[in-house]
Amino acid sequence: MTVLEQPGRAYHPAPPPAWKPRTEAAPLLPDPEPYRVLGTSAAEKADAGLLRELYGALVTGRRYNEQATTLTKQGRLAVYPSTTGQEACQVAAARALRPQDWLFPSYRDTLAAVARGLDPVQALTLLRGDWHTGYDPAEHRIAPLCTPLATQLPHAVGLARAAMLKGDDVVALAMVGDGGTSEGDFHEALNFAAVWRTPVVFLVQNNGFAISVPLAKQTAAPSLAHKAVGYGMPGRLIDGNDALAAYEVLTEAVERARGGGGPTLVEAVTYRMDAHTNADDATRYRTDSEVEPWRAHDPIALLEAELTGRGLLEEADAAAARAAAEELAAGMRERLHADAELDPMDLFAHVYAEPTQQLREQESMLRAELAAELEDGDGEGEETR
Amino acid sequence: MTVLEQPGRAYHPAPPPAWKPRTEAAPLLPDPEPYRVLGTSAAEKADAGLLRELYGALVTGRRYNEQATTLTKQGRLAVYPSTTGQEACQVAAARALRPQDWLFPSYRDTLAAVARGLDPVQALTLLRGDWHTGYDPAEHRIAPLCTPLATQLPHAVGLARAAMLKGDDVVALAMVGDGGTSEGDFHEALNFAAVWRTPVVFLVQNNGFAISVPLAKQTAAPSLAHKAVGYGMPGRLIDGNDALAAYEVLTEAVERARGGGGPTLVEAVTYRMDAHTNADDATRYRTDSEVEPWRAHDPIALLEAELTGRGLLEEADAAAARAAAEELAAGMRERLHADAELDPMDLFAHVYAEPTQQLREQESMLRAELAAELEDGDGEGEETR
Amino acid sequence: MTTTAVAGTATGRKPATMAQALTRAMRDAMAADPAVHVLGEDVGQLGGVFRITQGLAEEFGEDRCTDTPLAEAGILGTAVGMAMYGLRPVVEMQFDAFGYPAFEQLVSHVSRMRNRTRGATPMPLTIRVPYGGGIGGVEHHGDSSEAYYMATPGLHVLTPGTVADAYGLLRAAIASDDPVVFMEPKRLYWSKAGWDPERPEEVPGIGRAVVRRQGTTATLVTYGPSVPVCMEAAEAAREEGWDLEVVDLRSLVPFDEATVVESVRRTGRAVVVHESPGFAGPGGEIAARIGERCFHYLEAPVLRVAGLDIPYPPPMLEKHHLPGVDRVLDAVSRLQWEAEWTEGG
Amino acid sequence: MTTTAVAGTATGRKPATMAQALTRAMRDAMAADPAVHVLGEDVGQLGGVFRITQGLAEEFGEDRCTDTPLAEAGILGTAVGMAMYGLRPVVEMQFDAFGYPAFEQLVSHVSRMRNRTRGATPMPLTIRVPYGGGIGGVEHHGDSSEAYYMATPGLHVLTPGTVADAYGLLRAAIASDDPVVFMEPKRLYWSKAGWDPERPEEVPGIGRAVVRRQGTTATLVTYGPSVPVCMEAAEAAREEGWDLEVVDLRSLVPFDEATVVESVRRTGRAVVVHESPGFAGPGGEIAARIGERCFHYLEAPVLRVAGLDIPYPPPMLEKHHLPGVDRVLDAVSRLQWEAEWTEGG
Ligand SMILES: Cc1ncc(C[n+]2csc(CCOP(=O)(O)OP(=O)(O)O)c2C)c(N)n1
Ligand SMILES: Cc1ncc(C[n+]2csc(CCOP(=O)(O)OP(=O)(O)O)c2C)c(N)n1
Ligand SMILES: [Mg+2]
Ligand SMILES: [Mg+2]
Repeated sequence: MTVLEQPGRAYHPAPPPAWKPRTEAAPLLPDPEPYRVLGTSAAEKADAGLLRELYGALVTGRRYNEQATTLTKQGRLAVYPSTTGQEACQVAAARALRPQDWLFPSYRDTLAAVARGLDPVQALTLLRGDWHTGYDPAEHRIAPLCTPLATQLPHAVGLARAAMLKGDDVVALAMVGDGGTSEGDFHEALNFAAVWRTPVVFLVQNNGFAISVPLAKQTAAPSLAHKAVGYGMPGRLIDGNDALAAYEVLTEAVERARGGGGPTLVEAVTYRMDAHTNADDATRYRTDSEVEPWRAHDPIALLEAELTGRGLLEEADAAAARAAAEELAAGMRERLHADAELDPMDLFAHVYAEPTQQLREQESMLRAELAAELEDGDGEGEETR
Repeated sequence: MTVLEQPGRAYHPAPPPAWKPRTEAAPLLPDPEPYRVLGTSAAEKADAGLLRELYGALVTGRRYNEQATTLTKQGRLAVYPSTTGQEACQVAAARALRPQDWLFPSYRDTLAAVARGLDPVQALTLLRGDWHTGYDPAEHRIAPLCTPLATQLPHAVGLARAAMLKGDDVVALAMVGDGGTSEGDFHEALNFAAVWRTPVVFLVQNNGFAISVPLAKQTAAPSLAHKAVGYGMPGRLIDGNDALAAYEVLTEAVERARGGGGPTLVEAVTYRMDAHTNADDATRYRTDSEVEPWRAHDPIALLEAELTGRGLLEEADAAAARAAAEELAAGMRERLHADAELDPMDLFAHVYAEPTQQLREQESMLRAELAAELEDGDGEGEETR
Repeated sequence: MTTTAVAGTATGRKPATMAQALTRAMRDAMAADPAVHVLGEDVGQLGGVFRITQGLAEEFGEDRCTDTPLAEAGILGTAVGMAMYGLRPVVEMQFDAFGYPAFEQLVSHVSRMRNRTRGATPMPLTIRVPYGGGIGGVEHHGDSSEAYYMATPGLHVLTPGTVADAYGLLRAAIASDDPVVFMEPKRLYWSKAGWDPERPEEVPGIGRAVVRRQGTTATLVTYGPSVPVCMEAAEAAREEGWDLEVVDLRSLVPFDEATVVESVRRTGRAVVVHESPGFAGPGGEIAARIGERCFHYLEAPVLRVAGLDIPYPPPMLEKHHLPGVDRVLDAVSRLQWEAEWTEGG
Repeated sequence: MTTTAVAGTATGRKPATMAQALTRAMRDAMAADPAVHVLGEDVGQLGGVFRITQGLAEEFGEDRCTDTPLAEAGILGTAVGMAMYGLRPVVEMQFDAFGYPAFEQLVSHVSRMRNRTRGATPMPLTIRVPYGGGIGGVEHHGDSSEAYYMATPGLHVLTPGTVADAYGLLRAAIASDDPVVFMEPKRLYWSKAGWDPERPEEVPGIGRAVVRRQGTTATLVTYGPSVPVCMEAAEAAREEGWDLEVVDLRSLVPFDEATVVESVRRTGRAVVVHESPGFAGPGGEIAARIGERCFHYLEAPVLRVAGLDIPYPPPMLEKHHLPGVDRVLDAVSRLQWEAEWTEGG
């Protein structure tokens, strides 16, 4: 029966019954400009020890990038995606976490893992090519470096939720690139995190490029941080070359997460100074004049200027930082110039807890082949013929 | 060389070189409340003919839903997901489009296809179970009803882009549910559309549920329309039971798209009055008291009140609307009670343009089986034994 | 098929259908181990569209049996993270075809995490996939997707053909430290058979096929929804004088080669039967393996009876797609019982 | 392998490597038909990470060769929409493993759209997938994913083993009104062989295998990256007195059964060789089919030489995974050349 058939029924234009906004949008929106601290009066409140610590980590980080790049040229790494220019993000991500927290790095973020304390040789195992992951994730609370873009983000959400359900005070910080934000997994992860209020921090390093594709071909959003509001979580836009801003905002987001405040999306605006990897030729898609302005906005230079401007960095401190960086680099050289020790039988050992019968047969085959090669005296360095 | 080694170098805290917002966020944000027209003074500007037309379509739409539901109970459809209560969205989506535009319906949106002029029997082919799609999409410019949620959205973007590149004046309107917005394909489609500024309108029918899962478990966003800002497109929040509001906003979005203004995301707040499908038992996850307030906010009642309140609907008009609806229903009954005519050989005919040798062999096998069955005289209605 | 309806009631305590056995398996696993968490679309209050998770949210709370947002990659991806933290997630994919959005997480992470970390990060995940046709479902509701999973090293793939196995295999899957894709033949959900719900603990273990019916003249190798079909075919074949053996694989990965090979060497003939399309389907591996390991015992080529090489058809035509008793018997009749044979083109 | 370096230069006009032949094929297709559009990650200015689309954006504009946002389902999904409007999209998946996010679009739409619409909406789509290992790539850069595509009715699956076929098959793929997954063996990208770039029009057509090398005593059935391996093995086998025939399938779907069956019936022995993991891999279908159709001609079981049943290994260990000449020869030696044989347990 329609209303028309009910003479005299009054017409009350009521609002749709269930409507109310689930949360206020305004507080979720990022600042219109990337947040900066260094060079502003706010920086003066920062602890000098912290600043010096960050500085040391940046100097070491830069040296790490240089050394890894050199090792790659020397054929000691299969490939190296450098974070030169992005050291502030890498270091801040690592430092914002407490020991019990988890880091979920992308394939580019070996430096973040190293800044968290991981042995560079372990961090570089994937890129060296001797195994996929060089460390026990649970021991270091660093998930495996993740190559399929954005796929690590739901892992971070799941782990944080598991910890939350167990009542453990654990925050997961997951890193992804500007390109990675276009993937469906980015969307699904952020949505799950917001709905479940899991203690996760999503850090987008917007370094301007996904290989050759510039940000303008990746998104039309005001900023990547604006995506946050669509999930009902706060978005923060920061200068990713300002180590102090990055450290502050990430620490705050970690705090918020542990306090039950749920996830945060942080976009760090930075720049990939090197090519995508050693295998890439950046001149094919960008000119040096595009890169140039970023040299003046170098994360180390920014922090150094702050420190020296305020008389917080003696030449001795700087020298100590350089020495520590050199020590790390020397260790990398020494250990990565040595050949990796590999056991081909590892190929079968970890596919399942118990190898299948088929795997056992294949294992025997390979064992026999290796034995035969050894007999022929040409075992080492033999290529698949 | 670090800055420290360059004595006298001035410290200029410059903003990150490349930073500028790609677009202003504020104009993209939806209204805080769903947009309504009916019952407000704005409705008075609306064309009476349009209102009567919408009314007729709603009445027919309701009848269509009822008839399809009845036919399902009678075993004439395999399954039917009803849009009772959502007729305003269905009708407005169809009416907002011009003949050359394309509609991309989800599995639930058969009514939108019918409102666009498709024969109900063709629209219901999928749900009847005789074939997957009952019409030629290009002929009607209606994409196949899409079951895997949100996967039709990138199709709409691609089609609209193809048309745009060819210089054709074509807009695609794609429909998706509140649940479907959680899928990665939703995210990827909206992002592609915004980056490419394709002429697409995304219509989210937020009917409160994804099967049994209420919106609160689906998203924590202020509204689903707020997702738009994260892609750099405008978001519109509307009362999906207000046929005029829906028609206006969708028409506007279609206009904007054809004018080169790019995509729009429209969230229509509505309610699924029936169970998810005939196979679902809604009492398992919602009480009648939740449904009740929506009965007063019925799309037909709202429009009818507007029309009668303003003296625009004579009893004769209403009777004509009901008669048209009954005619459609009678046609459905008659034609859907007849058994579908099926050719089992269709199973092989359209897998490829040219069947493979394997398919030809299987075709022969089935042909022989059918011939044998016929010989045995028990061909019809024989179940797989 | 000869089935004995069990004297159980339809309550949780005494399951009688395969659906109920599966529910019971999850319930028992959750009761036994607090690390077991169920998640998926509509698994909570609704109990899943097939009601397999019915009662779990009520009994264990919504944190243990959780309705997720509608996003399969997100579901499986978060389950990966939960497993990294030591939980044992049991994920429900609502239908076979809706597992595809999660394919990347499955192939790139679930199947590789243990290997990637040299054993440090196992993935004790169970992914439940209702599969196959025969229930009148519309497009995307009848796929048999097991070939994809079988071709992915690092996954186990189990599928029950009987009510008892449904319970036992699902318990084994959840107990496994490796990821298991657990394929549930949806048209057997409502089948009842001689399972004693009072003694549900008999778990056959992963990787063991079973001879469902002993026979001497040929072996039918099958699994899941085709098990009842083969049993019925074997009964019918007696009239023709064939004494067929039926091997129910139960576990597609690991593949129990020994049981299959032993049977076929003994009978000398084999037909592989499954519902998934034949071309590049599971039967390819099985037939190839039989061909290799039983070569000198075979009296006839190994034949395959499978779904057609087509996208899953609409409900009104699915009967022509599904391998039924007649097609199985026809294949058996082509196993070159005569001394003279001619080989097709 | 005996290869004749062609007298072509490295310019676009005279391609000499497989990479260049592929570029040329797309270029010629785009020039011939304005409906052909290329899209993918980095395919524009960069020319793709393997430079296969090099020069196309420059020559045809960015609307014809388009850098997409980074989202594979989005890429393939929009390509579906483009095809619905009459275009012929050629999609590049950057690497094999990065095709997985697009799996749902591929299986649920690309492969089914024609069938779904009873032929009204064909999908003239080409999906280029660089696949396989041997180039020292890290995790996720060495997968052989063809088994997934073969098991999906509605898709064609092509893969070239030579430079000439790379050109011809890619032209045929783009010209096809059906979707083609075009698998490019990435370690052959830089291979050069006797292809005359002055006569690039010789297109072998879809669904035709080719006998790459004639022989009499056994047949190697192979494709893609394993073609050169088998050619080399056949040469080496001459020393042992074996005269091996090599069949290059070129087209996995449609499968050219006639050519394979004819060869194996003639030689009486077969080894199937591919790089994808063996279990439930392409070789299962091929060996099963040979077993069925050549049963009475076979002197020995059909053997398979394949990648190990493991996730693709890290670069330093990949040599142990890849089926090389020695493993092929070893399989040939096990083809029961002696009258007496014993069958393994
Ligand atoms: C799912 C997936 N698709 C494609 C690739 C290939 N790929 C590796 S890095 C990269 C660009 C990533 O860009 P961005 O996310 O911005 O991270 P960045 O490299 O700048 O750190 C691409 C396309 C991949 N690794 N994973
Ligand atoms: C990819 C995918 N996952 C799961 C399903 C099963 N399914 C069908 S309808 C539905 C709920 C859809 O909810 P919503 O998007 O809100 O649309 P509505 O049904 O309310 O119209 C689900 C989960 C599906 N069709 N596709
Ligand atoms: Mg980037
Ligand atoms: Mg809904």
